[in-house]
Amino acid sequence: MSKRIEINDLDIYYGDFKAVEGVSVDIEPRAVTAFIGPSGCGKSTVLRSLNRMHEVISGAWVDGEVLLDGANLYGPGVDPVNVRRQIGMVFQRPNPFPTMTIRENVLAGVMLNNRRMSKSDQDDLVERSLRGANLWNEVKDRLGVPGSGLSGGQQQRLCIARAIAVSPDVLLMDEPCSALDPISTLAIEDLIEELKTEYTIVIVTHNMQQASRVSDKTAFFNIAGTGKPGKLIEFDETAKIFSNPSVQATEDYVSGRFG
Amino acid sequence: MTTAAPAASRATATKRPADIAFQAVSTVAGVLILIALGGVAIFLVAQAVPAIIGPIPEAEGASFWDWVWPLTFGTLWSAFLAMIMAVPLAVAIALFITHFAPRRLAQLLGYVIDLLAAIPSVIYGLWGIAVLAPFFQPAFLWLGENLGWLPLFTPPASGTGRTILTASVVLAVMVLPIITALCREIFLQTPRLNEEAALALGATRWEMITMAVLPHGRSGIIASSILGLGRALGETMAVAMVLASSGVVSFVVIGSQNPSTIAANIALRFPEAHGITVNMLIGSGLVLFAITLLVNGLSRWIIAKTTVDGGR
Amino acid sequence: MKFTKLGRAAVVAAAGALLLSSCAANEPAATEPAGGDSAAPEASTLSGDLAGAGASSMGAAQEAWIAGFQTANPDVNITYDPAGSGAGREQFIAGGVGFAGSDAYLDDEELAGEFAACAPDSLPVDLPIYISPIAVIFNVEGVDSLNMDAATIAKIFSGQITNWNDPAIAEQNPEATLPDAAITAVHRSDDSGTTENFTEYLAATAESDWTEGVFETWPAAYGGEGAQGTSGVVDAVSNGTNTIGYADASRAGDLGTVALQVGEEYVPFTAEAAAAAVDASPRVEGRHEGDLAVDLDRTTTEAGVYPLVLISYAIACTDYEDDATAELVKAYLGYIASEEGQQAGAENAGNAPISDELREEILAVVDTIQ
Amino acid sequence: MTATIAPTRTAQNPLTAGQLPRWAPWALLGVAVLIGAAVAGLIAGASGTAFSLVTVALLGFVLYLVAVTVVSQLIEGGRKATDRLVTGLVVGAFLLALVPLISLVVTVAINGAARFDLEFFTYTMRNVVGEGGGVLHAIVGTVLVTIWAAIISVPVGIFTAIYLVEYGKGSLSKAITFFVDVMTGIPSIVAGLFAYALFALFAGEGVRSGFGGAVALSLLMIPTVVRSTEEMLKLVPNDLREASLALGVPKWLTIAKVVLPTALAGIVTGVTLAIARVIGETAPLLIIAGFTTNMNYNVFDGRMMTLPVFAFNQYVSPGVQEQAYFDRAWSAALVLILIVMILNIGARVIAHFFAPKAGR
Repeated sequence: MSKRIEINDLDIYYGDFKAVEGVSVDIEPRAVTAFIGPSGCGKSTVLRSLNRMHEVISGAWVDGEVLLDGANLYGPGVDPVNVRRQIGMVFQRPNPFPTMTIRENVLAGVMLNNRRMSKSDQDDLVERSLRGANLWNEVKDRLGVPGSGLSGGQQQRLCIARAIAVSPDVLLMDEPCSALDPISTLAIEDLIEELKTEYTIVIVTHNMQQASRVSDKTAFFNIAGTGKPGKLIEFDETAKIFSNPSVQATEDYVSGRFG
Repeated sequence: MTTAAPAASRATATKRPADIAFQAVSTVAGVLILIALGGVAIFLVAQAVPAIIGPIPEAEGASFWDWVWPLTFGTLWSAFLAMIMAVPLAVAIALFITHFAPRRLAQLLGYVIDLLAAIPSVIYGLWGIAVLAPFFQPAFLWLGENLGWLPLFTPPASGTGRTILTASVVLAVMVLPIITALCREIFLQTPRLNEEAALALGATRWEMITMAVLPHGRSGIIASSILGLGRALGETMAVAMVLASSGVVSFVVIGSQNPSTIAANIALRFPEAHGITVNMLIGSGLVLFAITLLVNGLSRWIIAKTTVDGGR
Repeated sequence: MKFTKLGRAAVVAAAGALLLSSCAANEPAATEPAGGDSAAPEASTLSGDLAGAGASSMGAAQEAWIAGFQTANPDVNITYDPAGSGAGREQFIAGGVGFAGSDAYLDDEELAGEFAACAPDSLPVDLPIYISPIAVIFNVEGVDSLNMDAATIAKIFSGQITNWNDPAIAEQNPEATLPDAAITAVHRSDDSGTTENFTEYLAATAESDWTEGVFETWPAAYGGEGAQGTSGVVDAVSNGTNTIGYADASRAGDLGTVALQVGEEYVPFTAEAAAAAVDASPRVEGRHEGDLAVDLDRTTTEAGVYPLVLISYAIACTDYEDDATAELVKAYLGYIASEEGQQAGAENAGNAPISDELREEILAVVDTIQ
Repeated sequence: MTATIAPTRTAQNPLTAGQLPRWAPWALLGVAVLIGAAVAGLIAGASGTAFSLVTVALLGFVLYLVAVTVVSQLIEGGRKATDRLVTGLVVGAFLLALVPLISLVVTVAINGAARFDLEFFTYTMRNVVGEGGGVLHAIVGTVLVTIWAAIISVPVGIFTAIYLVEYGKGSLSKAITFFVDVMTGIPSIVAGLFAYALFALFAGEGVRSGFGGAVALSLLMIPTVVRSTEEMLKLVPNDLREASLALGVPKWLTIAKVVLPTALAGIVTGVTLAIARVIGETAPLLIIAGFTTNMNYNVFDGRMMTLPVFAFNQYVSPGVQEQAYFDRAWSAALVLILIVMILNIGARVIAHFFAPKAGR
């Protein structure tokens, strides 16, 4: 179910502005890879380019390749819609569809694509996904209520359930805990720990403790100054990045001497 | 430059047929509006040209512009009078609803104001004739007798009360709900923090309003007033029914002889018009169209210019 | 949930619309097969739609005529659009309507052109079917009627006489107590046949005092207070004080009216006096056969004639392209000109029924319509 | 009595010192109105005219403003006095504005009640002379014309808004935005002229049809629909679009199944208000939909009566029995107002009950 991502010499632009330059990373399957770095360094941009979500912003484009088990996401004739079905995403702020119930939210990826599915298959999928997101026990009695009625942490887990319901190979998480309280954050971190047995997970976080807790590998991004492109500074085992980084800038950042 | 590279990369985003179809439908809808408007413009211009360049009947005036000027004057003058009455009232009412009235009442009042904005103009016209004109007539007589030295109130006063002042009051009543509704929205958007900061400094309610609410809403007040002005300029039936018009250019607001407005003049004369008169009327419609266009453009410009510092 | 709720609302709305569209109580059943209404005595064989348009002056009379004709012929639908004489003539010329009502007869230029509804080489005719006296109405407390000559009226409406106690008025009305008050002269602000006839009368009978000529639209320079439509004038005169205006006599109601000086007498308006004015006037010269256009003699001095009248014509083809239309027009105009029709019109619109002689002439022309 | 209590109370609490008691403005108002009434009575007595409530209200209001400002100036100081003056002015402005609005509604209700009977809603004007008759044909006409106007303008308006919000960029989008604004400025009579000219091209002079009226009305309705829909679509958080796209949902399905349903309540409200706006239009219908006394269910053929035109026409060209015509005009106006109000309230209800439930 999980696949390897290879980023080769990726440049990302917004119009004429080069936002990220020369990123090359190998993301392992069945592992958690964390992107850390100061604000504006392009870590979210890189993450969004992994399922071609950055194109939603008009004028954005990339140069370079991103290989999903060897297949280039940016190859000619590739449909971004198909890419996104294989690479799911969880956003910074929980964003369940307000017009849909909890159940409909989980099924959204299936139903919105007009795919037919029998009632019992739907029930199975809802239960499986919600269990996978550690939310089943909390909401199983009220699947018919609007998803926006849940607490922030529950909403975020609902969004994760929604993302895994379409059975992606990779899960991208863009600061998934930044809008949550510590208890909810802990619940999500536990969930990430469980999910990595099945999925390739890439997580952007500005919380270094979180990166060190949940990730197996960490990539540190930095920016030389405003108007300059962000760059990948260092990519290594998480333990190494946090204990003995090979670049001075990384050490400054992880030890809190930075910015 | 990087012109070649992006073209190549962007091309890889292939589109699905359904996506293309949906976008095409949306675009066509938008283009349809342009076509419709183009149609209106072409029609107006084509119909107006014979009157604008050609001679018009002698009884109507020396030239099209001679003929259309009193109407234009009447349109602007009546709208101006209406705005003088409506804008301060509307701002005050909006303030009352947002900052003076109890919350429950305020919400109810908001609904009522919206309701009033939708009352058809024919009904305002009926009301203007049946209620307002007879009500004002004695006041006009009094003004003519006692304030006749003012150019605005030169006697003789109208015997029927159907003067441009009455028409302007009807217009003011009609645009009042519109301006009020817009101002209310704007005042409600005043950042709560600014208001509280002012109150925390010991300001009275009025001082808080002058410090926080009005500066924030200034551009909005202007813009909504201009939208109201647009409505007042184009209003047809109410003016046509209420105003006793005779096509003069006069600032007297209580007399028997009042300038007509373009829209009312079209409504009154189009049914019986034929030949070049039709072209003249449509030409005047074009003039009205140009005026409203100018006014709307002005409002857009003001909004665009001031939203930067107006903030949210 | 949401959608079904909305859907239910839509169903309710649709049901309401259906309910609304159920047959009106006074309309013939629309879905019945043709001739289904045979219960009516002397079942009429006429059916079909006929549209007319034109002068608003005869709008109320047309209402009565349509009602009377449709009652007798339940399968016929006639509409009359009181859009104005000019619009009526234009639509008739373009073939938009089967007949037109017009305060003015077709002029030579119009006659030289094509008429879309008429058979080629046939000319339409003007039939004077609506005669209405125009009353000079006023609202002065304590005064019910006044005598005036045309010159006085001309001076009032041109702003040369501005006060009710002006000697020119007082001389002709020794019994009336006239106030020392300004005159508000009310005129039509829209294009109107009433204005045209009124000014034509003044221009013909008071040449030296009414120099403005004849016009349909009151020009800005001549002063006075404008009002929209006949009702506007009547409203303005009756709601105002010390006002004077001119309007269809049918709408004079309780207002004071002016008796016009004709010869040596003062003639108040009456239906008979108005009809007499038409009979006393010559036909327009040089018209084609069947056309009954009247050249009103405003300066007549004949006794008992009220020359301030408005004539409105029905304009119809003598030979229609479409036979069904011809049949309907023939029957309808025949009804209008009949005694019964004129009486119905007089009751609802207050016009003056045409004289028997004129009726004979009109019916003779109507008979030739094919 | 109370006047002696107030100073003792202010002495008790330093925080209320130098402040007018709550009842003071009301008392001043009462006194001012009484004086106003007395003066008005004197004037009425002296000049022999009727006792004028207008004079009472005006005098009372001015006197109150002066009194409350002076008293407040003396006791509370200048800043507070200004505040009280402005409060008085604002409330006064509000009450002043209520007068014409209430007068209008009451006038229409009273005059309209005369013919607000069963016959009015079950009869047309066919074969009716003088009294009697009804507006069924006008109601049906208004409903049909408005439905057709909505059928034309709602899809065009909504899709244009979708284009502007979801796809539009560059000069075309700017042009459309600009011209939609221009369109809001089209005087309604001009829309009628245009529709007439358009239909005259195909059907010849003198063409009249309900559908022509619908076209004219949709010209007036489209900009309102575009504007309100645009606002509503802009309010849909981008998060939702991204969430849907990230699930691998194509853009058009995202718009159709996520964005539109989320904005649906707002859009329906906007459309309803737009309908309420155009349903009372008179001028364009006068020109293109025409005028008939008969029922006409076919919008594509023949003249069609509508309520505003009916009211206008009955008022402007009555027959000899004027009162019957005026009564019908007022009753039609009343029906029109009721329809507009029901639509408005309906829009509120939709906005209230069908809006997506906000979470926290």
